[in-house]
Amino acid sequence: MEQVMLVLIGILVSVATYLILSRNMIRVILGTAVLSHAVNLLIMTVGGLKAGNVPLLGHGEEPFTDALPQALILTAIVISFATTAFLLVLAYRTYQTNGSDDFNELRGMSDE
Amino acid sequence: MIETMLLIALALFMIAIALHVIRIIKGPTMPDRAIALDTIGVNLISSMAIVSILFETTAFLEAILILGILAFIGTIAFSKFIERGVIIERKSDH
Amino acid sequence: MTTDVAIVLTPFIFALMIPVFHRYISKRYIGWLVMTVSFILFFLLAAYIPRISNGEVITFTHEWIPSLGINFTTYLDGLSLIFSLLITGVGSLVGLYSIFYLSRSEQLYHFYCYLLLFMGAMLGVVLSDNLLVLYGFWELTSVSSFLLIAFWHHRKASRAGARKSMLITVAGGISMLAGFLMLYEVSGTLSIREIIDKVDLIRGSALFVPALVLILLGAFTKSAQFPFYIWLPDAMEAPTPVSAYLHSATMVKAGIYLVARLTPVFGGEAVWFWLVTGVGLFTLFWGSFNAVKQVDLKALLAFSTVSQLGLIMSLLGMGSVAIYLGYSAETIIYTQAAFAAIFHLINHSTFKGALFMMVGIIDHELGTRDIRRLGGLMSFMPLTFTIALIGSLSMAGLPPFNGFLSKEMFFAATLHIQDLSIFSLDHIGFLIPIVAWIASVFTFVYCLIIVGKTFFGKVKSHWLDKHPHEAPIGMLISPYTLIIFVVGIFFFPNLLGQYILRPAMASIYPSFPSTQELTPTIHAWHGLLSPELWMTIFVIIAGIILYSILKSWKPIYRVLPQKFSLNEIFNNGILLSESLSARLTNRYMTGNLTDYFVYIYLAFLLFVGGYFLRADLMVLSPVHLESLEVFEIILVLIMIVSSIGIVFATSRITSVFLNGVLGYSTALFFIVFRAPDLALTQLAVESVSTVLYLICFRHLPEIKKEMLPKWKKIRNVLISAAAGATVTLVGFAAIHYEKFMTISYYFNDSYELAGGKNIVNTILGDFRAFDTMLEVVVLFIAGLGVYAIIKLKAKGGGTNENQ
Amino acid sequence: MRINDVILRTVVKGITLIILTLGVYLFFSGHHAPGGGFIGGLVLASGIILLYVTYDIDTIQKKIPFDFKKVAALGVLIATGTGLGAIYFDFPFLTHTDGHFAFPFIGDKHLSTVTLFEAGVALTVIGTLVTMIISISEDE
Amino acid sequence: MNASQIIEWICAMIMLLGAIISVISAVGMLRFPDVYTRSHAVAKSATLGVLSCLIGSFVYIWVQDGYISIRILLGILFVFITSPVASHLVIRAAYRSGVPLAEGSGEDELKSVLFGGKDAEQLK
Amino acid sequence: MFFAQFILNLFIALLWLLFKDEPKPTLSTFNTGFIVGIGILYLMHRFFGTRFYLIRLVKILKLALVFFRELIVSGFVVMKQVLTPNLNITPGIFKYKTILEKDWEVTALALLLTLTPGSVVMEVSESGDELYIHAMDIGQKEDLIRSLGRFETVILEVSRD
Amino acid sequence: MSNNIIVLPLVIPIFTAVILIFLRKHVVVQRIIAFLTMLAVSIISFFLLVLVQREGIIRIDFGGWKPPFGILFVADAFSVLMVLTASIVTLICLLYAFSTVGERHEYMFFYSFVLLLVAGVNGSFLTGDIFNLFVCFEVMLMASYALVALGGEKVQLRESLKYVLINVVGSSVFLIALAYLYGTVKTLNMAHIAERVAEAGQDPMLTTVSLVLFIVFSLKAGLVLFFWLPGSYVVPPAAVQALFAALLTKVGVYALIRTFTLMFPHRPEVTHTIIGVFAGLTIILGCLGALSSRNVLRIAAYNIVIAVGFILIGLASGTENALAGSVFYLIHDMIAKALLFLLVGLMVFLTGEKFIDNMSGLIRNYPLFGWIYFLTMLALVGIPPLSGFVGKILIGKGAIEAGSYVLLFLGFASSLVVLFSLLKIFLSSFFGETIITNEDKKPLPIASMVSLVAFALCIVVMGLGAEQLMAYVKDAAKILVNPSIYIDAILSESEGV
Ligand code: NA
Ligand code: NA
Repeated sequence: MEQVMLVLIGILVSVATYLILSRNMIRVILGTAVLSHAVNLLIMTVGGLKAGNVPLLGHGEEPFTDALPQALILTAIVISFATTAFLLVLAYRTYQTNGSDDFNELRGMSDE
Repeated sequence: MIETMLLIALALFMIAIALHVIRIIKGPTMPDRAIALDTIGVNLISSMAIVSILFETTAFLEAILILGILAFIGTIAFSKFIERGVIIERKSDH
Repeated sequence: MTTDVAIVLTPFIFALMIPVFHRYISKRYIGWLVMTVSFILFFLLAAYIPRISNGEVITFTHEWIPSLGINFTTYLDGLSLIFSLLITGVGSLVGLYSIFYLSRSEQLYHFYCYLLLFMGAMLGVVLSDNLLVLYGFWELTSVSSFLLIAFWHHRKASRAGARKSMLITVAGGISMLAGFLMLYEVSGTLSIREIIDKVDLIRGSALFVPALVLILLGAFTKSAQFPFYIWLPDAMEAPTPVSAYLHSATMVKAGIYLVARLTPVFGGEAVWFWLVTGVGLFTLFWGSFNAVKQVDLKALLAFSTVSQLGLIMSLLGMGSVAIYLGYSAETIIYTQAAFAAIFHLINHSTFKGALFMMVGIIDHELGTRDIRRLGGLMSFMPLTFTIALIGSLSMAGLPPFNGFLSKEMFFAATLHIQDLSIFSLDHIGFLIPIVAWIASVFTFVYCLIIVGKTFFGKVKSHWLDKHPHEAPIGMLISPYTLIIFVVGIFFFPNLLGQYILRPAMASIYPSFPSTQELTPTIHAWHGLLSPELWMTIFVIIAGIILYSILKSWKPIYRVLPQKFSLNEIFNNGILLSESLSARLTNRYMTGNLTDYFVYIYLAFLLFVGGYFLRADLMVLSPVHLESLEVFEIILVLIMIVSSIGIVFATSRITSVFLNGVLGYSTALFFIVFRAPDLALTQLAVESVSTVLYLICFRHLPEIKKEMLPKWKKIRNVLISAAAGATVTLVGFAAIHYEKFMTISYYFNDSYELAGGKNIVNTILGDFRAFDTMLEVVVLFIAGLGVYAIIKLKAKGGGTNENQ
Repeated sequence: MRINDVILRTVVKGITLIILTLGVYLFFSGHHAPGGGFIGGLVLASGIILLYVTYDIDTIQKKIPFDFKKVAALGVLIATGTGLGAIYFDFPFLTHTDGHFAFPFIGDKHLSTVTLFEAGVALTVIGTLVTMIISISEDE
Repeated sequence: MNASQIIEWICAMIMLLGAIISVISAVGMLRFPDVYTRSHAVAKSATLGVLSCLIGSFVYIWVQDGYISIRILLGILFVFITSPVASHLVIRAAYRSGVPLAEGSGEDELKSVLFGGKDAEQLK
Repeated sequence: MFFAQFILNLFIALLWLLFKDEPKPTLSTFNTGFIVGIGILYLMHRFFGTRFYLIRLVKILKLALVFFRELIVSGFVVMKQVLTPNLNITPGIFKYKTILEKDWEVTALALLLTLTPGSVVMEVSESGDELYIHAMDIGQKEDLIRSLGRFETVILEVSRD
Repeated sequence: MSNNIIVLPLVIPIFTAVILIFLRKHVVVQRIIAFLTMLAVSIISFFLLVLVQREGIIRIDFGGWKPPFGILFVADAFSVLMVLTASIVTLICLLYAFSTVGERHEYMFFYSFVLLLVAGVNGSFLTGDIFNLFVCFEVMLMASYALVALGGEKVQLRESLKYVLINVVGSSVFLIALAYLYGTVKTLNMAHIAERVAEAGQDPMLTTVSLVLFIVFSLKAGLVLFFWLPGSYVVPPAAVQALFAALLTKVGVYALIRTFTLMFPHRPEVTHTIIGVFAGLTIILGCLGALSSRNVLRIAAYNIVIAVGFILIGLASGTENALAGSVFYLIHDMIAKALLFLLVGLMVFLTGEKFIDNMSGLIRNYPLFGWIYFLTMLALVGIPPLSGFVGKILIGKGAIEAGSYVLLFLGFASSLVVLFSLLKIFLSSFFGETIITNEDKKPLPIASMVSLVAFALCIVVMGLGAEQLMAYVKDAAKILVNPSIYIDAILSESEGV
């Protein structure tokens, strides 16, 4: 299972990377979103999968699956959401003021 | 036996989702995609229900309800976006 | 606090007081104040002469950074005393001179403040025992010199000259610092005295030669040795008192001081000998050779200073062989080179100071220093002419002036040294007196130029702005004082030798037993057969001949094209460094985000991927494959298809939908992996994100087809594939890493420990509540930030801040 | 023809009640079951956002007249404040305490400062999300 | 096989049926000619699929654990109410955004009301 | 009036709880009180001039059942269409004027209709009394209109006072 | 007694930042509160420093959960020195902001963002938990995103977007590193990680993980991966630039030093070599950048890069002296770079120009301003007795001890480029004919001058009083070369885990 997940994560990372290397704002932002999916799954996977029951006392017996990565991912999800929200707004404000959504055109003068 | 049936059901739901993904990719129109995504959400609800039974836990039942709510909100947002380009209006036009 | 500390600090205290109190002091008094301060200091120092000449050494330590061994230790011995006297003595004369030289309309308090800063710094250099403190004062002399050169900073040339001197001298200083640190590393101390005690330890070290070379770089830049001298002629942009003081009498001698001071450490080594002597000799030649072609009197004097500094430097180099040879009756003659160095150093300060002041007078009274415009001034300015004559003749090495004595000793030293068979001297040693002689000829020539082209010949009054007349008496006091020394030292050299020079010899040769032996009696007359006398005579003959046919051989200066001159190389080097670095920097700092991402990924691949492959960590054996279900495989495929779909999506909504599918699928995986809280959060966040995307899309355009050149596409694909592969493969290795047990078992007692049955929630709310608190803060900042960047629009745009 | 949203609005009026109730439920159940302050807050925020989507900003702001920035700020204050409370009693920052309290009508309740902490989290989430969505939507 | 096992069996069957229905409706999504007809496919079949699945699991859990899951009941209610609304909204949006009816469609009484007889494309 | 009666019922249950005056009030006592309240209200409801509120509950249940039946039927109809090798349908849009007035009534009708085989409500007119309906097969328009009438009756049964 | 004082440098700014939201309309009150907050934090940090000096490493286990299970803040000399410096720098920058940043910004939660930034920075310094470090980074970054974009100018938004995107990707890489780290050593407490890594002898797998962290922190520190820096550091208001210059990259540097002294010190032949190469490259590229520009802001920005490379020479060399030098220089650079940015910011503010060729003779109009610039330049070049000196010689000595002569050369040569680039500004813009007549002369805002003078005093006092500081710096370096001190202070009471 872990290996399959890792392959999936690898593909997601590749896709994210390809998007991040795009010129278009939205594609880059989507790239970061895909990357954060990949990262969350990676934390989950490397922490060990299906190693036990749902980490809820009273819902099953030990062993429980490792709860710590879950807590970490939760935090990561929230942070990545916050960043994405900010990023989106920043992106459109940039587009509004600069008139372009193409990073190739958003270079700026070399010595501004 | 029951487990096998449930696993088959799950796989079928996944296939359904996969077909909807194809619809999302193919389009051709935005509403097509919106419907497909909405339906994926609905299918996920079913999948979660089945997983709950497979794992013999009620821990995931909240997710079912939440997904129902959120898929609905998402669909409203999409349709408003498609229809008006604006999801939340400043003033009511009534 | 002892007097010597007070001596170092006083100039600084006054320097700091001037900017604070200048408003309350009339401009005319500031100059007097400075003069008085330095004069008092001179006397305080002079009062030490008896004690020092008795072989006493006066030290005082004030702890600064004792934990690093950096302490403010003053060390007053013979060598420092000479320099201190020069600094304060010439300082007071220059102070006096500038009172009359500088117009009241100038920013005088700046000038005197810098001057005092310099004086303090210079005293610090020569009185510090601690290498790093010495370094500090050393740099401070560069800084104050910079400020003084740039005194008229509205002139472009002043700024350029200041910059050049600062860059070169600070560069040397930094290199010297590195050398000091190496010495520190080897000897474990920063105290010069202690270092000298540990010479044997130091000589055995691998860092010996590097330290030596680095420190010499510092000395050479400061003392304007070839090829670093180029800053000195440009430093002549400074007001003439500054040139007289810093750039001939004192600051440029700091390098000499350092070489003399560290001779006990480095002397006696071939590298040291050849570097110091060789560079010194070549500088001597090069400076005198170039001085001849100058048309600006100050520039001429600058080159002459370069040349004379080379002379002193080479003498110190020659003197260092005595350390190699060890103390004996035969080797004593080599120490005389060092003796001559110190002697000439003093002499040079006197005549060169006087000459600079003379040029200052001409400049001040006539408004020009260009010898092509000058001539025939003898009759208008007889007093000034006297200064010029005596100073020049002394510099040329003629009796009855002090320059003659030291020049003779120099020739003697060059002749002695070529007899040695150490340091390959038996092969090329004969060149030393030859170079010395040739250089002296040119020296003679330019001395004639100074006098001849300025004071003889016809007056070119059409060139002059002002009618030539004699200088005010105030401006003449200082040069005449110096001239008195020029003459006085010739007649009473041994007074100087016994009281001033002898203690200095003890500093240079601390290991040699009797200082008395090291101090020769100075004779003006060595007998008719002495070869140095004949060298001098031939210098005079050759010099006069060359001067008279000057026009016929001057074209040789044009043989070397201007653009190959060191100056041009320096200037072009700076321009080139700017343009080249701009080209290089702009090449990779493209401003294009994609490029920046490429760099990040390449770094990641290179170091993480590269190391991973090199360390051979690849593990491919399967783990828990039996737990894989069909639906999971389909789900994986769904995710792969949707993610790749994003890449090929032509509309942004499709991309967002597919990203939504990824989010939903991830949530399902979280359920499969027994993480209900995660699934809930993922679902909620995914939906809200999607809404956010859509809301923002109102303000954004539809994505366009990505038009990339093929090579970029290939590059991106390669980087992406490699990044994915790296993450996957490192992950493979990580899941096989089973050395440690997780700390999570602790949280399984969440109910007993924290009263919660939902372990994940208990971690978030209690065990790691701090993370949660901050995560909430992050979210809050994001919300506030979103609000702020929407509401705060650039000026001119419509703002809506009332919400 | 103008859009008539009667179907949507009628349905949303009803289900928003369910959503908000679910949000509160998830908030409180988090300690022993999936849920908690963050998720509860998200669901509550979703409910409010649903109202905004269905109606419009002016209408909803009249009916729910909060400055959501301040709601978020209040949330952060509560979340950090619980930690500071521990400092006051010289316990390590963020030490939680709990106890059973008897309330009239509701009866014996197990209360914990964790709940207070989570309430802060929830308020922040609600305030932030709504602030974000409204301010973006208001932007012309 | 006791009664509860039989009921569990039936539940599983129902869930499987729901899955099959969902797959069929997904096929409908691919087969139907335009967004309007596709929306029929999901508004009914998919909803039916998920409802059967939810009801199956509700009963299953009830029988097995004696646990009446209000959350599943609410979920059922939710899907029941929201999925037609969603269909309504999406196809309204589709129509208003100018997605044409499939080829071979019959009468259209809305077109004249909305676009005054003009083509949606012309209107934009 | 639905809610007024319901709250009255709750009040009776509470009263019952107070009458019993147990050391610890329990849910079962409350429930008993509630059932007692139902009886009393049934007796009294004509005094309020309205229907007994539980009748409406029964009607709502009926409406729900109609919904559900429609859903199942339409689901299978659509599936049949999906699985039919050749699609032979003529989609179209028609207008239906409803007699229903209240928002929730119209909404319920629209939802029902949407769950009916082959029809989806596309628009509600501004006045709120006309529905534009997309039919999978416009040929079955008359059937649909008939169903719509039936639905209106069921809805009115719930809403009638 | 629980050591709650350690958390105050993070909590107090957050708390007041939030309170300021409610005082939005009262700009003056906001200023006062923000200033008092940072004053309080500075005093507390100083007290903490004394405490740490007296009692050694102290820590606070949040919620009372013992390490390695809970999150904790660890105060050792290094972290507290950083916190103290950051707080003082912020305090002084706030003063500058009062008179220059403008009510539009202040009204848009400017002070809240600044306080939150400091909170994140202080948290990053203090935390003893690697995941919490990530979270603190995010607090800091998020606040920096807001600050860098606040203002809405065209260029500003453009550069902010790039800045945010790069950091978002950086954060993802950080999480990847954390995933691997947890996947291998199965713990998050930094001391515990250190213990386990040592136990495993830092095998190649763990070294790989450390390299992922290295990339992340290099990106934050601007170690070779600095290309995001010049663009984004020059767009916000000067006070913010100064804060960024002082704090942001330094947090990355701090993290690098902690990572490779505490957690992954056992494979210097790999990690420290790479760090050395990176440090050298950074210096070279930074120097090229500083030489290339005639824009005061860019020159200043590239000077940050140079300093980062220079500081990391200390880490690459790894001796106690070298690390002490890094710590000392880090403190110096935080202060001096903040000052430098305030100075160049003030130049732009007064003249409306960014290019040195368009400014001239400022020293005649604003003598004190000009001389403070000059002093700052000298401090940055490392001329004694100013603040840059001691750090420089310690790093130099360390490099010699470690035999890193190339780095020694690059580091010392870079001082010359620093001098050259800053002198260029001084000569072209401060010296020369003045182009501002007395009528056109904008008055210098008093508060900004106060902050400049305060910083200048810091530079001088830090140089002259280096011995006082050295006591703490030596403590810091001692722990950096002997990570067991740190590990023991965290884990000694917890039974074997
Ligand atoms: Na229907
Ligand atoms: Na200029």
